[in-house]
Formats: sequence, C-alpha cells, structure tokens
Amino acid sequence: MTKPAAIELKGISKAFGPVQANKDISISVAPGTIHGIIGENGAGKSTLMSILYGFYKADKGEIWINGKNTVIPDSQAAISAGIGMVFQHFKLVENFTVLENIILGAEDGKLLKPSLSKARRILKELAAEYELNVDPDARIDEIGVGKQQRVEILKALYRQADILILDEPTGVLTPAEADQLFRILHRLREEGKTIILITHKLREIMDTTDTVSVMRRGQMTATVKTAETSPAHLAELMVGRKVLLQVDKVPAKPGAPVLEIENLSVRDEDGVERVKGINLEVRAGEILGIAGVAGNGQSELLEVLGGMRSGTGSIRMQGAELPLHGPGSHGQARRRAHIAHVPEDRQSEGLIMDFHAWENVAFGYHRDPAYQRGMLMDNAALQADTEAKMAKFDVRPPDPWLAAKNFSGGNQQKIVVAREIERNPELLLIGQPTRGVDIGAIEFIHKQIVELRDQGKAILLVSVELEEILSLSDRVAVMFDGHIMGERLPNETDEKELGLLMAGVAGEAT
Amino acid sequence: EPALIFDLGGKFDKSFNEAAFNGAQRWAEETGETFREIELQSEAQREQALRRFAEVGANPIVMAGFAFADALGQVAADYPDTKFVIIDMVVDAPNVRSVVFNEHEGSYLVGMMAAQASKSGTVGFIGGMDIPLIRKFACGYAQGVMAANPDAKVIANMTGTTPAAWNDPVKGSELTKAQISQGADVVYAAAGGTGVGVLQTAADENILSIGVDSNQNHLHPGKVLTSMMKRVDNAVFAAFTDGVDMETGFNVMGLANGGVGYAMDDNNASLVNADMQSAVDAASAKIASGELAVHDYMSDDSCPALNF
Amino acid sequence: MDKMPKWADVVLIPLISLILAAAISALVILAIGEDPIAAVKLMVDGALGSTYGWGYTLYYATNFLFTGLAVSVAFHARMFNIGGEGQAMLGGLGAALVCLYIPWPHWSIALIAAAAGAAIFGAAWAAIPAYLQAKRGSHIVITTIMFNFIAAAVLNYVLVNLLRPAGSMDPATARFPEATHLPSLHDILAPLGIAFNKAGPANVSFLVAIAACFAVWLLIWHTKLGFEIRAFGKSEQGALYAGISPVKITMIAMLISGGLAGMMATNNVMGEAERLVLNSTEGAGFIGIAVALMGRSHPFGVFLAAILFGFLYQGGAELALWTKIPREMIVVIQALVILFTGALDNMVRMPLEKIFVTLRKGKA
Amino acid sequence: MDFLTLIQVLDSTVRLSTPLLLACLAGLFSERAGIFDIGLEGKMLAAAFFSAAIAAVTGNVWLGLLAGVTASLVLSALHGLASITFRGNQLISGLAVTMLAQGFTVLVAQSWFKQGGRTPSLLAEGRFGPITFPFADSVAGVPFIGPIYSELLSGHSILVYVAFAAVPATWWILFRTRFGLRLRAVGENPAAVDTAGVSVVGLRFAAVMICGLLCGLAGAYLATSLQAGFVKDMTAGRGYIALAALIFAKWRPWHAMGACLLFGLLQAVALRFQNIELGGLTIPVQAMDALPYILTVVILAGFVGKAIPPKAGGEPYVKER
Ligand SMILES: Nc1ncnc2c1ncn2[C@@H]1O[C@H](COP(=O)(O)OP(=O)(O)OP(=O)(O)O)[C@@H](O)[C@H]1O
Ligand SMILES: Nc1ncnc2c1ncn2[C@@H]1O[C@H](COP(=O)(O)OP(=O)(O)OP(=O)(O)O)[C@@H](O)[C@H]1O
Ligand SMILES: [Mg+2]
Ligand SMILES: [Mg+2]
Repeated sequence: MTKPAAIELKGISKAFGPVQANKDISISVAPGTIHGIIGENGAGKSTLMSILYGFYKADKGEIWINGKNTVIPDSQAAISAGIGMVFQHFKLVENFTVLENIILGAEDGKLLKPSLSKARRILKELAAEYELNVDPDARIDEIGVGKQQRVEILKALYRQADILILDEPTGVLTPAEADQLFRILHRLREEGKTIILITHKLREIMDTTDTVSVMRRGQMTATVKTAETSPAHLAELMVGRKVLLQVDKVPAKPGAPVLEIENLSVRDEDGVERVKGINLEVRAGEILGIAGVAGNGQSELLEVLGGMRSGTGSIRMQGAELPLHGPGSHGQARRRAHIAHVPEDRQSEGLIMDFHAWENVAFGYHRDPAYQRGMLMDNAALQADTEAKMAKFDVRPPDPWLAAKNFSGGNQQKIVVAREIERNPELLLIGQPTRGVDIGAIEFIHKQIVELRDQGKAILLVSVELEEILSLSDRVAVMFDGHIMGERLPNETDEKELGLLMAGVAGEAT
Repeated sequence: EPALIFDLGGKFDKSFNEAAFNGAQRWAEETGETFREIELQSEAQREQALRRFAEVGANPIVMAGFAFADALGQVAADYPDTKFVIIDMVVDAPNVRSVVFNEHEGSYLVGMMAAQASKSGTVGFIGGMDIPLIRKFACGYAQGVMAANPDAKVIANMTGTTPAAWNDPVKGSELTKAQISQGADVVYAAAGGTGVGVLQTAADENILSIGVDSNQNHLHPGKVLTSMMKRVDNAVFAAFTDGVDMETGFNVMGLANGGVGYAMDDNNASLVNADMQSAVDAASAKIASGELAVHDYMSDDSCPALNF
Repeated sequence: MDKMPKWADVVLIPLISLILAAAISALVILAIGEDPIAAVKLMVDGALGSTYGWGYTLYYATNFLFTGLAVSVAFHARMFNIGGEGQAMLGGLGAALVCLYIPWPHWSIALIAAAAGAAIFGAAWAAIPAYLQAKRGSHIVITTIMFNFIAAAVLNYVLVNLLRPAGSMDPATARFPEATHLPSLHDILAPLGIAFNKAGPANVSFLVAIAACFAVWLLIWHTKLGFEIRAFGKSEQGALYAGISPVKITMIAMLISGGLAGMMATNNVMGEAERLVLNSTEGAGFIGIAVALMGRSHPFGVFLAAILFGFLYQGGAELALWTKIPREMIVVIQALVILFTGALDNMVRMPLEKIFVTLRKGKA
Repeated sequence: MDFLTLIQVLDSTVRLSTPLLLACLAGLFSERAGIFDIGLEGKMLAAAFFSAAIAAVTGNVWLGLLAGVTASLVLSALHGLASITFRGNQLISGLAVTMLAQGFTVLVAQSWFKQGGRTPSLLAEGRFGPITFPFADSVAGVPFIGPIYSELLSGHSILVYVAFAAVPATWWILFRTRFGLRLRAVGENPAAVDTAGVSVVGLRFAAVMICGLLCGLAGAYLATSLQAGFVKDMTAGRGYIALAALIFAKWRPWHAMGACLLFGLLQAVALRFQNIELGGLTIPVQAMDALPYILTVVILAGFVGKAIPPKAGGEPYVKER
C-alpha cells in the first residue's frame, strides 16, 4: 500500500469580494517530496497556501492531511496538523529578539522564562543540525533578510512541522544564501518532510523540485513531474504563450559619459556611512549593472542619485554639477535634469497604492507644464496620456481609473516603468526592476530597458539577481560594504567570480 | 406666563442658578401657576432663547447671569411689550429691569466672620473662573477680613480661566488643601460647582468653610461657618410677582434692602458666637446706612486689600 | 474592482448608520421617560420647519463647514487635527482685532480683512504643532489637544486683561463697529423677494463657507499642491521619492487647515455675536472632526454633514427649550452619530458588501 | 520653599498623579496591543459617575467601585467592538466614547437624582477613606523621615496604593509572562501573532478590557476618593494628559509612572503657586494654568524626540481587503 498523500486539496475555492482568487483547486503532494508551484502574479498561489495554513478560510473545499480530512479554521489548527509556512512577507515582530519570535504562540507555560531557556536549547540543536545559525538574542530589525528567513524556517521547525510551505523564499536572498536554503530543503526532504515551494524562478523549480504545479488566474492548469518538463514548457503553461527566456540584445555602442560620480558618500538616518566614497561613470547607450548583496549600499546609491537622500562628493549629469543636499537636491530637480528613477520598492515608493492609475502616471511629474491648465491640473490630459501609456506597455486591465493596489505586481511595475521610460530620460535609474514579477512581465520590462539603451540613453541598473545583471548589463560593477569592489564585462566573468566580489573577497577596489 | 433662563452653569449648581430656580419655584408654589424655563446649551442660544420666549408671549422673561447683557441689548427693542429682567448686569432699555447685587458687601461680612473664626490668622478665598465679578467677591471679602483683623493674611486663588473652572471640584479640593497647608483655617468658596469640592475638603480636613449664593450651611453641618447669601431667589420671586406691570430700571440689591447677607441657621449656630454676630451686625448696619463704604473692585478694577 | 457601487458607499451606508443612531437615541429618550416621536417632530419643526429654524440651522452649519473642511484638509495629508477648536478661538481673536482697531468703510471689505485676519491667526496657531510634527516628530494629535487648552488660556488672558472694555465684567470685547456688521440671510434674500426670518443668525458667511468648500475641492483634486498633499497623505515614502518635501507639505496642509478653522470666526464672532466672547467656538472644532469623517473628507460630503449637525444642534436646542429633556441629550445623539457613521460603519458595510457581491454573482 | 511645603506639594502630587497613572497604564495596555484609545477620558467619566451614583444609593463604596468599573468595561467593549470587531477608526471611536460618556452621565444623573447632573455628596461610607500606616502618628515628629512617612506615604486612599502597585505589576505582566509577550507582539505585528496560531481578536479584547478596568479605577478614585461625588465633566481633561504622559513614557510602565508624577507635580505646583512673582513681573494665572499643557508640548518637542508608538497601533487588523 502506498502512503497517503501528505497534502491533498480538494476543490478549494476562495473569493476576496468580487475577486475569485482560487477556483476549484485540487492538488495532491506525496510525502517526502518537494513540490513547486508557479504562476503569474496574482494567480492565487499565496492565497492557496494561506488557506492551507489556516490564514484565510476557504469558501469551499476540503483539506486532507496524511490521508485524513482535516478542518483548518486557523493557523493553530494548521500548526497542530504539522504544517509550517514561511510567508512571502515575513511574519516577524521586528523589535523582538529571535528567541521571542520563535516561542511566540508556542510557549510552554504562562511564564516566559522556562519557555525561553527551553527554546534556546532547542534552537542550538536545530542550528547545529541544519546549519541555521542565528544569534538568539539579536533583534529582528538588526539582522538581514537572509537571517530573518532563517528565523521563519526555525519557527516552523521549532513547532515540529512535517510539511513546510515556502512562498517565494529566494526573492530577497543572495545566490549564496539561496544555495544554502536549497541545501537545507534537500536535507529536510531526506528526513521525510514534505515541502511546497512557490517561486517565479524556473531554474529553482528545475533544480529543486520533484513535481510542479502551474496556476493561472485562480485555477490549477497543470501538474507535472519536474523531470519530464522544461523551463520553456513551464513558461508557456504559465503565461499561455511562448516566452523568450533570454534577453535579446545587440552589443552596446557607448557614447559620452552621461553620469559621472566622484567620491560619493552617503550616510543613512542613523548616521552610518552606507556608500563610502565611490567613483562611477555611466555612458550614453550603455547599461551599467550594479551587483551586490542587498544592504551593501546599492539602495542608498540609487536613492541619492534619485534625490531621495543627501550625500557628499560630486555627481555630474551631462557635465553639469547636481547638488547632493539642500535645495535642488530633491526628486523634482532630478527629474528636471532628465533623470528618471524606477525605485526598488514600487509599492511604498514608486506608486501611491490608493491613487488611480492616471494619478500614478503623473506621480513625480505632476508639475510638468504639459499637465497644467492655468492654475489647475489638466486631469483630462493626464487620463488620455495614461491610456496611451497603458496601451503601449500592455498594462492589464487598461483602466486609468483603477487604483494601483488593484493591479497585479507585474502590472504595477509596468505602470512605473512606463511612466519613467516614456519621459525619454537621458539617465534611467532602475532598481530591482523585476523583483517578484512574473516571467511574462520580466520579458517585457527587459525588452523596454534594452530599447531605451539602444536609443542612446544611459542606464544604471541595480539588482540582486545576478542572472538579471549578467544578461542585461553591458558593464558590471560589484558593490560591497559601500565600496565598488571592481568592474567586469559580463562576457568576461561568471557568477562565481562576481559572487566572490560580492562577498568582499579579492578584486581591485576602485 | 413668565419665563426663566438659566446660565451655562445649569439649574442645579447649588448656588447661583439654583437660587434663581428656588425663587421661581417659590412663586409657582405660592401662586399655583407655572413658568417656562431653559438651561442654555451654548452662547449662541442666549439671543435665541430670548427671542423664542418673547415670540411665544412669555412675560416677564428673567435671565440669570451677566452674560445675557449683550443679547438682551439686541433683543429688548424688538419686543417693546415684553418685560425683561436681567440679573448681575445693567442693560439700559425701557422694558428692562436690571438687578445687580452688592456682592462685595455680603462678602465683607463673611470676611469679618472668617477673620474672627480663624485661629491661625490666615484665611482663604477660592474663586471660580477668574473674571471681574469673582474678584469683586474676593475684594469685599479681603476688606472684611482686614477690618476684623488687620494682621490677617488672605490667600486668594482662582480655579481657572475657562468656564470649566465653575465645575472642577477636584481642583477646588486641591486648592483648599494647598491653602490649608499655608495655614488657612477658614476658606470662602465663590466658585459654583467647584465650591462643592472646597466645602467637602474643608469638612474632611476639619477646617471651616463659607458657602456662597444659596445657603450652603446644610451641606456639612457644623463645618460651614456661614454662607454669603445673594438673594437671587428674591429677585426672581419679585420679578415674577410684579409680573407684566413691573417697574423697570436699575435695581441694586445690597445690604440695605436685604439683597445680600449671611446665613444663620441650626447648622452653623454653634460656630458663630455672640461677639462675632454683634460685630458683623454692626458693620452690616453701617454699610446699610452708607456710613461704611466697601470698595467695589469693578468700579475701578483694583482692590485696596488684595493683590490679584 | 470595487465590492459595491459608489452610491451605496456614499449614500446608503451613512444613511443606514444614521438611522441606527437615531433608533438608539429614540430608545434613550424613551428610557428617560419622554416621547421620542414628539421629540423628532419638535426637532424637525424647530430646525427645518420655518425660516427661523433654518436661520439657526444654517448658522451652526456654517461653523461646522469651516471646521469640517479644516479637518478634511489635514486628513488628506494624513494628519489628525484635533486643534480646530483652539485654531477657531484664535481665529476669533484675529477677526476681533481687525474689526475693532481698523475703521472699515463697508462690511464687504471688513469681511475680507477679517477673514484674512482670522485665517492668519488660526493658521499661526496650527503652525507650531505642524512644525513640531514635521521637524521633531511630536505627535500632532497630542500637541493640538494641548494647544486647545493653551488657546483657551490665551484667549482668557487677552479678554480679561487686554480687550475687555473698562467697567465691563463680561470677559468679552466691545461690540464691533456698525460698519463691520454682516448682512444676515434675511438682508440678503429680501431684495430677491424671499422672506427670511430676521431673527436667525445665519449670515453672509454661509456663502463664504460654500465658496471655501468649492475652493477646497479645487485645491485637493485639481491642483499640484492638492496632488502633493494627497500623495503625502497616502505614502510619506512615496512623497519623498517624488521630490515632495514632507516638511513643506505638513506645514502647508496644517496652515490651510488652521486657516479654515480660524475663518469660522467670520460667522460666529463677526456675523453673530459681533464681539468676541469666551468659548465662542462652542465645541465646533470637535464637531468638525465628525463632520469631516461623515463627509468622507470630501467638500460635498462635508457640506451635507455640516447641515446635518446644524440640524442636530438647532433641533436639540428646540428640544431643550420645549421639553424636559436635558440639553445633554443632544451630546448623546451626536456621540451616537459619530459612533455609527465614523467608527461602526463597517458594521453596516460588511453585510451590505456581501449582499452586493452575491447580487453581482447572481447577475453574472 | 521649606521642607514642609515641599512635602505638601509632593503629597498633593501623589493624589493628583493617581488618576493620571491609572489612566496612563490603562492606555498602555490598550496601545501596546495596537488599539489607540483617546476615550480614556470618557471611560473615567462614566466610571466616576456610576461609582458615585451607586455608592450614593447603596452607601457602599465597594459596590460603587464595582459599578464604576462595570460602566468603564462596557464602554471598553464598545470601543473594542468598533475598533477590533468592525475595524473602525480607533480615534473616532475613542472620541465618540468620550462624547457619549459626557452626555450620558449627565443625562442619567439628572434622571436619577434631579440635581442638575450631579450625584448627592457621598458620606463617609460612600468614600474610600485614608489608610494610615502603622506608627504614622508616632513618627510624625521625627525630623525629615517623619513627615515623609506620615504625610507623604501614609494616609492615602487604597486606590492610590493600587495605582502605584499597578506599575510593577504591569511591567511584570508585559515583560515576564506569555500573555505580555503576545500582547506586545499583537501591537507590533498582528499577522505574526495570527500566523503563530494565537487569536488577534482575543488578545486585543483582553487588552482593551484591562484598559477598561484601570480606567474604571481611575474614575472611581476621582469620584469616591479624591472627591465625594460626581459632577459634570469632572475628569477635566485628565484622560488627555494621561495620553500625553503615555507618549512621554514611550509606552513603558516605569516611565509612565515618572511621567504621571511629573504631570501631577506640575498640576500641584500650578495649584499652589498661582500668580508667581518673578523679579517684579507677575506671571498671570492663565499662564500657570496653561503650564502643564505648555510643558507637555515642550517635553514632546524637546526631550522625548521621536516617540515611536507600537507599530501596528491605530490600524485595524485586516486580513482580507
Ligand atoms: N487579503 C486579500 N484581500 C483581497 N484580495 C486579495 C488578498 N490577497 C490577495 N488578493 C487578491 O487575490 C488574487 C490572488 O492573489 P495572490 O496573492 O494569491 O497571488 P499570487 O499568485 O501569490 O501572486 P504573487 O506572485 O504576486 O505573489 C489577486 O488578485 C490579489 O489581488
Ligand atoms: N516634472 C517636470 N517636468 C518638466 N518640467 C518641469 C517639471 N517640474 C517642473 N518643471 C518646470 O520647472 C518649472 C519650475 O517648477 P517648480 O515650481 O516645480 O520648481 P521649484 O519651485 O524649484 O520646485 P519646488 O517648489 O518643489 O522647490 C516649471 O514651471 C516647469 O516649467
Ligand atoms: Mg504571492
Ligand atoms: Mg515651486
């Protein structure tokens, strides 16, 4: 007799108001396997898993765990059933210590002390067993996202989860951290645990999973054995058409320097120096990629160039000096200097989530005379402009009156990119252009960036995705601890060398 | 049908408005007739209430409180056949009777009693909202204290600067405690609802207090030295009794015509000895006859006996 | 896609909430032994049944329009201005100084000047909490509450020690000169052949308030500044990205807010009392919060809500005038209206949304 | 200032701090759990009225206390219903609760006692009397220590001691117990608590009810201990001052005590030293009255810096949009 499925979902449906996030979904996952789930943004992956974890309640459907029909009204029930979940957005209390986060909800008695000491002991064992080292007394907001994810995994293991769900775990990890995560996942599988992995990265699916399910618009469209499929096939299942997985571009023809950065330093709110006297140059018609592990100063570099923070040193745009602090160093002034900026975080920076699409298309450029009529704003002109941009960038749905929050992540990103690229800037600053974006949209956004380059514009690309950096950039600079560790040409280097530079090893500092 | 309008402090403030109400009530009981009344909700309603009553034919209309003066000034001319009575303020119009009280005179008398009853030579005054009218009380009181004991010390405090000061017994209580620790052993409260806290604390701490407007001696028998009576009730009663044919004009209620005075009853009989009473009665007679003039703070905004 | 049609959101929900508030108020009236139906009749009659009633209803509504707009503008920049009361008090001082110390040839010029004076004083009173919020991060809810208390003390000092005419014991200024007296609705409507009761205090400031509604609407939805205020209110981080200065927007939004609250003085001080008295604001600053909430911070909504609260105020006054129901009843009713329309509106919305979603599914 | 005056001022500080402290700790529980509460004022007021009313009717102060606390709990439940169950705006709910209490107390007082919205004055059994420490009288004469013991420490009502004992208790509950850990977590990140299998709604209601309990004590203290009966609006803005103290204390129990003592001291000083003469210049009484408020602003602006509230504070926990 074969063992019953670790997880079996039967006919799960879930609606958020008018949005049907899951429609009659059934899957079954064998114990001791890693099961991948892929799908476009908004396909309903997170919703499905949250139902399994008792975070949302399904409108319809049954959940069977290890062959038993199990009702999961809340997360407590899911935990008792041996399910652990690492959410796309971590569920940690930021000003608590690691230890406190781990015992939260799983305390042993009414008093904290015994729980804490027991957790400390078990944590040590787990850390040793799975190479999951974290300082139990560190506060969450003091440790990096990679470590935070470890805490989430430890939380699940501490609760003795047999089934582990990971929702886009590698979106925020460095390649090394991702590799380590997958090592751990394999270990867990060997121990007989069942793992569900949601990701947008087909390579991870191919390398890690045993089976894979594809979701589209709330429905489960296919479940296949990983060994019997290919990335191209999966991509097609996901998007419903053939997708180009490689960036298609001709060699760059760099022109005159557009942006010249000299001895630029930036401090953050706490006075810590995050960018330490760097020198860089971006030329017309080239893409300069900045590689680096998150938190090594790339974000601050983008922000100071985009006018969101102040710094010291000097930056020149087409030969003209731009102020780095005080009046004239704000985002409006940068825009007037023909610098466009796609920020790293579209939801909290690039867009106002409650604004209509047309307001978001004006956002940042709302002072543009073309949008004014006398003392008032010309809202009609703006709406027309938005419709045009939405059509050109294939934003779906093409409705200028829809609030930004009601678009999927990929379409949100398209709105931001459309706004910035359509300004025809001399310099485009673009951070994490495809973070959490599905492959259909990735393909489209990459094409737009390359097209802009081919028009002779300068592009400064910051991404933690090495693959993206290598495939898009004409030149790669690696940042570590606020310094530029070195510059490489993408065809003369490989992920390994860059990985070393990103870790601060070797390379001649500039 | 006559009408009575209470000021923002409310009908049952245990002092001023309540005195007015008692006067009306007495009239109603004696005549068996009814009257209209309203407690104001806001400043803007003053004029509204006046017009409303005038329009439905209430006559006379009595209003308790100086703050009506402005509104009445606007309204009186529009209703020449209606008689208006305003208490605590003067409005010059042919159909208005203005009743003012010589609170400084009454306060002078209770000030004398305070000084005589005090063993420490320090007495207190706790006012409600810091407005000239209350300073008038304080000034008369201080003069009385000085008259009885030139070495005495008067500690005067106001509860606050907003209308909330009429209704903050907690603060009244703390002020009393503060005055006690500064040596006061008699306190005079001219503070509306705040005074309830003053009298309470004085009783708790075993010192004497003096009530105001109505007879408050009964609130803490044996602990309230006396009350400065301001016979608003008489004024209202008289107005209602005079009815539509009343004489209008300026009407001063002082010691001479029984408009102010001090309260004696069973509750405080044991506290007031014959010496005290005779001294006070003598002063009272002198003031009534004009022989003794008590300075009115509001006449020149200053007080010879007290610094504010 | 939204769950409900817009009309349901802006009309149906507030309406049901109001009915609930009214129902509970009726129960309270019943509980204290009075007749709720007679009470409602009295309120409607007294507030809306005659031009006399309208004169008062619109007068109160004018106050609430100004403070409601003030709160709304701050809301759009995500600031909770609880200081409308204090700002309106100081606005009164500004209007009084303008009216008392400058001889004006005609009321219209005086009105413009007094409105400006009131707005400047109100804005100045809002400026300090705004500055502290912008620069020092001091919570504006707390600082504006504190500034209400401080304003009361300042006004008290000024009225008692500085502006009170000699010999007067009313802590109030002298009467403003004749030339600054504003025409009442009676004066305005008479030439048009409309008979409006002479007694009601509603005056030309009502029209100013309506103009202010329109101006705020233009500002918020049709100007660059309004765009920036709304963007800042929705996302401070986003504003920074777009080059919108948080300090600047915080200051400007609060100055406008304080200015609007201050301008209430044209109605209650200049238009009605024609002198500055203590506590002339009568809590309108707090009612403005309810008005802004009920009006969903939209000028048109604020207009309707202000009329509603004007009705409640005037109706409540009539109630106190002709029945034994104490004046605090009206405070209870207001609290219930605020509770149901502002805090408990999801109680109505949640089931309603379900109904609409099912309806739509049925159709699809 | 001589030593005795100092003792008196401090004694008065203790009395005036007590309602602030109880209300401040009440707010602390609620806000630490992510529910902002500007309705402290209203709850205190309701408790003040009902404790005084029932104490007046029954002549039993303990029954009064029970009634006061119950009234405050009812309003807390209303606030919880609005802001937790129905995810309404917490500030509005707090405001409505306060207004409701302001109107309702007077309405009921008028309907029950017909004394213009106040209760009859309470007699001795209707009030919490002072608790005299052992030997208080005998050591009163000892210099320095004597007055401190007999005046400052001894002789307060039981609720004063309860208030000050509540400070370490609050600290212990918040930082040493499972409940406290969860309560703090739910104010920072309710989703974390939810996904850890603990009920957000349950925790928040518990916090709000504790808040109600403490506000009830504060109100009862005002009406049956500090005073002898209820009068309209007798809380006089104390709920707001308590909120300011809470922010000043950055939501920490011991600091809350410090802040409340400071505000109590300010009030005591303002009461005691009106019309202060400074080198011939008389500081007007209005300035002294406004002093606590001015200082609150100054403190918020100058000394506290950015007071960062619990992260999830003020926001309803919404899972499904
Ligand atoms: N809490 C919620 N309330 C309302 N609608 C929601 C909620 N969460 C998700 N949705 C909607 O449900 C749909 C499915 O969302 P879900 O997050 O499950 O997609 P996903 O496949 O995980 O997408 P992504 O790849 O972007 O993470 C989307 O249309 C989304 O907008
Ligand atoms: N986003 C834009 N795109 C094109 N032109 C712009 C843009 N913003 C401003 N301008 C031009 O610059 C002029 C000055 O604009 P603006 O008033 O915003 O500048 P500023 O006063 O320096 O900005 P701020 O007031 O934010 O300091 C405008 O009249 C317009 O012609
Ligand atoms: Mg997802
Ligand atoms: Mg400009």
